[in-house]
Amino acid sequence: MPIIQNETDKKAVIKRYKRRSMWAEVWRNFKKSKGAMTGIIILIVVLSACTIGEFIYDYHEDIVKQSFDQRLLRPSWKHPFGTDQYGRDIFARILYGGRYSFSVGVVAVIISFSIGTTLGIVAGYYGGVIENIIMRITDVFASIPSVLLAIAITAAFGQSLLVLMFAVGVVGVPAFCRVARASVMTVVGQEYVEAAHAAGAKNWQVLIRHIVPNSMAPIIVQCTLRVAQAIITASGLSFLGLGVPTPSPEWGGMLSDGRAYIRDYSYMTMFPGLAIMITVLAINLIGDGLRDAMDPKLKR
Amino acid sequence: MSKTKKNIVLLLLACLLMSVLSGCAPSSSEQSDVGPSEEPQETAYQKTIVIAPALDFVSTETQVTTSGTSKSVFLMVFNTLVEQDTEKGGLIPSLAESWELVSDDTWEFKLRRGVKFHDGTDFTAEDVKFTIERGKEQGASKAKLESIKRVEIVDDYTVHIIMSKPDVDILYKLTDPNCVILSKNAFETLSEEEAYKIGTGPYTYNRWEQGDYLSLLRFEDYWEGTPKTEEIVIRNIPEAASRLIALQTGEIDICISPPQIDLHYIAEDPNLTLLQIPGANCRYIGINSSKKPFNDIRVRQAIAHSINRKGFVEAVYEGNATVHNNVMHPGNLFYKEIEGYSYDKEKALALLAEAGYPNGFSATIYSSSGTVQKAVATVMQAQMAEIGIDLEVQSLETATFNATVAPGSDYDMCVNGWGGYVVGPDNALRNMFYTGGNNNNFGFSDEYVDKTLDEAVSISDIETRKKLYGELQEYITNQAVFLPIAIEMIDMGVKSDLEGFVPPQGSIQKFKNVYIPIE
Amino acid sequence: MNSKGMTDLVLKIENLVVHYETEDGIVEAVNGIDLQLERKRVLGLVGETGAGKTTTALAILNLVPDPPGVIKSGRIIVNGKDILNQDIKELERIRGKDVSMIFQDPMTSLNPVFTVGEQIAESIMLHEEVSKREAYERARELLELVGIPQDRADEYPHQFSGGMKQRALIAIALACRPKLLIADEPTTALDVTIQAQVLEVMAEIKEKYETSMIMITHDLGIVAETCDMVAVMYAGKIVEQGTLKDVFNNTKHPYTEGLFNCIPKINDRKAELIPIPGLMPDPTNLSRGCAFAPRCSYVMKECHERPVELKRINDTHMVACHAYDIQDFHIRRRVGKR
Amino acid sequence: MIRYYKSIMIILNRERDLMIRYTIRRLLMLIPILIAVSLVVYFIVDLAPGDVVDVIAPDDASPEDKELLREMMGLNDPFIIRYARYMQGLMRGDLGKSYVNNRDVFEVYFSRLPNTLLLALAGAFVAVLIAVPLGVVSAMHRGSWKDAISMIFGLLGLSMPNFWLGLLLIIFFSLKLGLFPSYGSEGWSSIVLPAITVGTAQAALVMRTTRSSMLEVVRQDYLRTARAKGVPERTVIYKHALRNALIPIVTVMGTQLGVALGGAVFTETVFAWPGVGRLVVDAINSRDIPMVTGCLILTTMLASFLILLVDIAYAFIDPRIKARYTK
Repeated sequence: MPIIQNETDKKAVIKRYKRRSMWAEVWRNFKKSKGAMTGIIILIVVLSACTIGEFIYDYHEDIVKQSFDQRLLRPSWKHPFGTDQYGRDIFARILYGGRYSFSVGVVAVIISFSIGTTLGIVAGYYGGVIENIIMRITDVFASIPSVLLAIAITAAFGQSLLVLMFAVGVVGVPAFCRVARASVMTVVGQEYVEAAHAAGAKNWQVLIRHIVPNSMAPIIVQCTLRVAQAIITASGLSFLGLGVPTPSPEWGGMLSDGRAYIRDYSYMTMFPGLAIMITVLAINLIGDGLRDAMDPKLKR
Repeated sequence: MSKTKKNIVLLLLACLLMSVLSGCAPSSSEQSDVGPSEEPQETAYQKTIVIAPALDFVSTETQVTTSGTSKSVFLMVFNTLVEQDTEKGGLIPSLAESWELVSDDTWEFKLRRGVKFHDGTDFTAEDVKFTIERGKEQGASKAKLESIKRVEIVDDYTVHIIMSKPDVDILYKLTDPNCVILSKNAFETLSEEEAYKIGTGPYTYNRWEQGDYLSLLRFEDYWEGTPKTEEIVIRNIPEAASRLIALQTGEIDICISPPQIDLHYIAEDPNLTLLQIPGANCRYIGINSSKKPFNDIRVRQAIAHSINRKGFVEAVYEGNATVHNNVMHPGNLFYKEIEGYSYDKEKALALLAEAGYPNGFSATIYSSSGTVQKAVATVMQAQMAEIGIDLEVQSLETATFNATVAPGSDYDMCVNGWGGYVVGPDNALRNMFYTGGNNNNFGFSDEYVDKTLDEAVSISDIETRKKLYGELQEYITNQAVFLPIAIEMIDMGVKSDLEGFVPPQGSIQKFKNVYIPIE
Repeated sequence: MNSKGMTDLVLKIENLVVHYETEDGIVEAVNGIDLQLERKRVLGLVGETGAGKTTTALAILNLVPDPPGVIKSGRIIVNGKDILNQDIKELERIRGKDVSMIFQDPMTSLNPVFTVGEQIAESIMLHEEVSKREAYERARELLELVGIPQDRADEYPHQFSGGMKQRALIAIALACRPKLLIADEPTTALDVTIQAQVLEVMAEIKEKYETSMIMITHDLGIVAETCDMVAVMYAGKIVEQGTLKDVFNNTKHPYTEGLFNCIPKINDRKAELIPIPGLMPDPTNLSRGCAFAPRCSYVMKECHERPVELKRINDTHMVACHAYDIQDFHIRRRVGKR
Repeated sequence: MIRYYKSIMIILNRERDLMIRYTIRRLLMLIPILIAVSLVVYFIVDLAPGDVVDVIAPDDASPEDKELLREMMGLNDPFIIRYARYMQGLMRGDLGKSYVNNRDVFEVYFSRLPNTLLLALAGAFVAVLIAVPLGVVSAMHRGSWKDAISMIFGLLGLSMPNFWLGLLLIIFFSLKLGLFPSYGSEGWSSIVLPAITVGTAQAALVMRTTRSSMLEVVRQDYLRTARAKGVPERTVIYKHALRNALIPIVTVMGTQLGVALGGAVFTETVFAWPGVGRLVVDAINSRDIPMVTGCLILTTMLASFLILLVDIAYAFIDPRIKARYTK
């Protein structure tokens, strides 16, 4: 082993080392991040609270049933978050409503991920005319203000949980497409991809075996952060009355309902908002942790 | 600021003293204008009055728009031929000084002389002819002017309106802001957009920042005398809570529809007065009787029996609405007090079982995305759950909603409102319940109803008509396609010293005489 | 030597210890080194990557990145000034004026958003009371001096080739005629042909400005060409130190021997290259004994147990190896001409 | 000063033509995008059930009346024909008139735009004033309590739905303390709460970008070079480092401003701010296709101009990018 290694050799050694243990390394870094761990704990608490809510509350009895003698009760032991204008327990509704936020967040991101990433990878890998077409279409969708686009889509396809997921998902496609393309383009230039080509691998083999796995890191980070964003956008649409139909206890919708009562019963707007914020915060913390863990440059 | 205020207060105290001494308050408009020789004791008025309605002013097109706020503004910028006296009832002259039925199908209108348009031209019979003939072609005025065949000019200040069919309600229809008199000259010389801004009313358009505010300036040459208030601003504050805050902080003078839950703030504030006027709008649940299972009258009746109207009034309106049982508005001359459907769960369940749905069924109820509409749907959903009917609520924005529940469409139930009663009994019932009626989205078709409606409209004897309409009301209510919930209240918070306010005409506010004396 | 040395010393390092305190453990980068450099002399600091050469150089400027770097102990006197006990203002005055440094990678060491001229002039304006115009004029002259046409001063680094960038960096470093110049592998990133040019420029200017220099490199050829003195570092310690002649012709330390064995010989191409087996020890976990022991072909039992210290061979030559406790120990390398 | 003067002179003299050509090329590229945007928007809004007649027709209008109205407005023609007609107008620079009140789309848009601009700029002001220094401090003191506080601010700002933040501000500052009005666009005080609402999320984003960009730059060798030649630490950070870290920061601010131009729909809703966002939302709800399409074309155009400006700004920040443009 020569003492004075030339630069490429050194890189090759490092690269091999890194590839083998990349995920282990990411997990190791991730575990060390206090923020990410806080995020995970919050998320677990929120998720399990929502799951428990699923078992202890009955949709008809506890979530939508109105009791007029219980209207507008301030937070107390019996109703930790108070009751709303129909006498429904806000705590129960918030626990139950978590499912909407989570499902919209996750499904929307799956939609934007699968469409956006595929297009981005194809564009970044093949280049040329294909890339041009894909990126110009992306430009068009990216240049329409996303909230307005989402509103137009919900107007076009009617109001339901599915449409909400779709609208929020479509709006996120350009971002994924761009991230994926950029990521693929950096990977395409790497030596090992050239090596694979030189070794006679077919395009799709190179794509699946080398390019996709190696360009995933920024996309995964993007996924996490987009889930947070999607939850906010979705609850915003519900806030505007375009989201999950009543009486489903979607957080944004509850917030919107509380607006009319904001003067004397501000707790009605306080708690749903808090629920959104805490959830999004937890996901953002995890996203940040993942990004730091995956970005070798940020390590000291 | 405070110094000028103090001065004004002093000045006003002096004025008040004077008026007390002279023994008459400056309430009649003729006396409020001061003679030239008088001392500077003239009553001062607040220069600008700011009004915040619930919905924004959207259009200047008088014959096209249906927006309530726009129509309220039209009553300030324009005049109609005849005006409704919303305080005492009946009709009062406006641009027409008098009118009479000169033959079976001809109305003669004597027009007011010396009336000027905002552009300085005189108002004449030409303008009336132009307005009505133009209006027969335009979206919103068309329905009101339908029964008019043509307009004949007798002389500059006399017109004959010739009817194509008998219409007992035509005078009321002419009071609608969609029928305000436009300037023929303006439409011939200006662009349509500009021409729509020329009226004969007490105020002129000044500045419109769409979505923000509309400013109106008083018209010095107004035929009833120069208005007391110099400027009226219609400010757009869509959020009810903010609207009320603006009233409390003094930034606006009239707040329409503050949040019902917060009405106590107005009642508690000595500077503010809460006005609650029974409105024209009847909130109801519409059922599509052409669709299974709603084609079975027992199902509809079961639903009708399971509605707890008191619950609605409390949860949706915070008590600020009146429970309603009839398909006709109580403000209508032909309204009959009927029993309607009682809240009776047992009976409802029995009816359902009889109809073959002992375990209920599921259906969808549509509402627009308005707060009240959504709330009504939500409460309805909860109440129907009691008898095993599983309702899904769909809140749609206006366009989608209107298209979804349009006559002939395939919806189950909807939350709707109907304020068409101000224009007379035939209009009210025919639109809703006549086979193929413009608003008959219940899929409702009943020979008896059609026959009786046709009969009633051609009879001129009031008592006979009353009897027929009374029977109709009872019959239609029984059919349970239109389930009335409540008559909505128009809530308004105003400055306590606001004067010149008259009750609205249906949902259309009449603000042209408002003023605030400064004391 | 001692009496005149006191005044003529440009740099004196005593017992310098620098640690990097990372999450993975404490890296003992520099483990108590002593160094001296006289005026106009050139010291070659030799060793593998990670031996602590650059850290030593940064410590001289008190620029060890903190965190994680901590200068645990030691004294560094540059031009009579105690570097480690200066306030920040004074340090900023010393850097660039008394001592300056040329960094390893010219590609990344120039700020891409300022013109080359600006970057040279900035240094002048910081340390000398000159007008902006004068500073720019001087910058142009300096460029000329390092062999770049004056009018390229208005260009940005990306418009320069690698060799030109390194020259520009030299110009920056020399702008205020420092007493001491530290060159950290100044030619590693350059093509061989350019290397020679750059070295030549450095040599010329050093002569002209009477600057002392520390040449950090792993290339013994460069050392032979440019240096008067040599210090060989291994795992944060100096293992052998002396004049060029001492170290090259009278190599004492097995590690130094290993370094020489890795160089192809121009006049004996068939001679086998003998690599040093193994890798540098984990700097977070150094043994008490000699750090080179695991790789040393002369290793004895006590090498692993007893810490080594520099032992004087003659006036100038020192070596840190237990083997020299034994009489008549010789390393195998045939000393003499390369 | 000299430096900027010089950069400007260089562009003006040597590379002026090339920069102009670049700008023109970019503007030309915008045209097909705008056309595509109009098509997409027109199509989506057209897809929505119901049309403008359902909104504007009076309650008592008969189905025949509505049909007539549709015929008059040309709503019964197939999509292609209507869109072609719209494009015809567009080619002449005519964005058409609102279906709802027959007002000129262009005029209405530009009567609302100042409000949107005001809010966008006020928001950006809040963002820059707080975010950039915070990001720099955070990066320079990585791991310290200052960093922790900045990061918490950044995360909260990013995680807080701004409609909720707006409501919270109203609850505390309007209702409880009575300091600022909760609505409207008159007077400086009415912009405070909306600007904070819009600015917070932006500030969070800009702060995080500044931080990570600075962290990236802080490791660069040229900062060591600068320190080694005796440049004071403040100058190292704010001149040498920040200038290099500026590209992502300017990008984020540019895109944020571009987004804000589209109207801060939620903030506008909460504060009844008469901006472009509400205009478009209302127009979507009333199926006012010319208004929606026109507004979005104009918004896209403005946002694209902004992005172009940002790209040109890059050239001034980083000579390497300028070299790429002028190639």
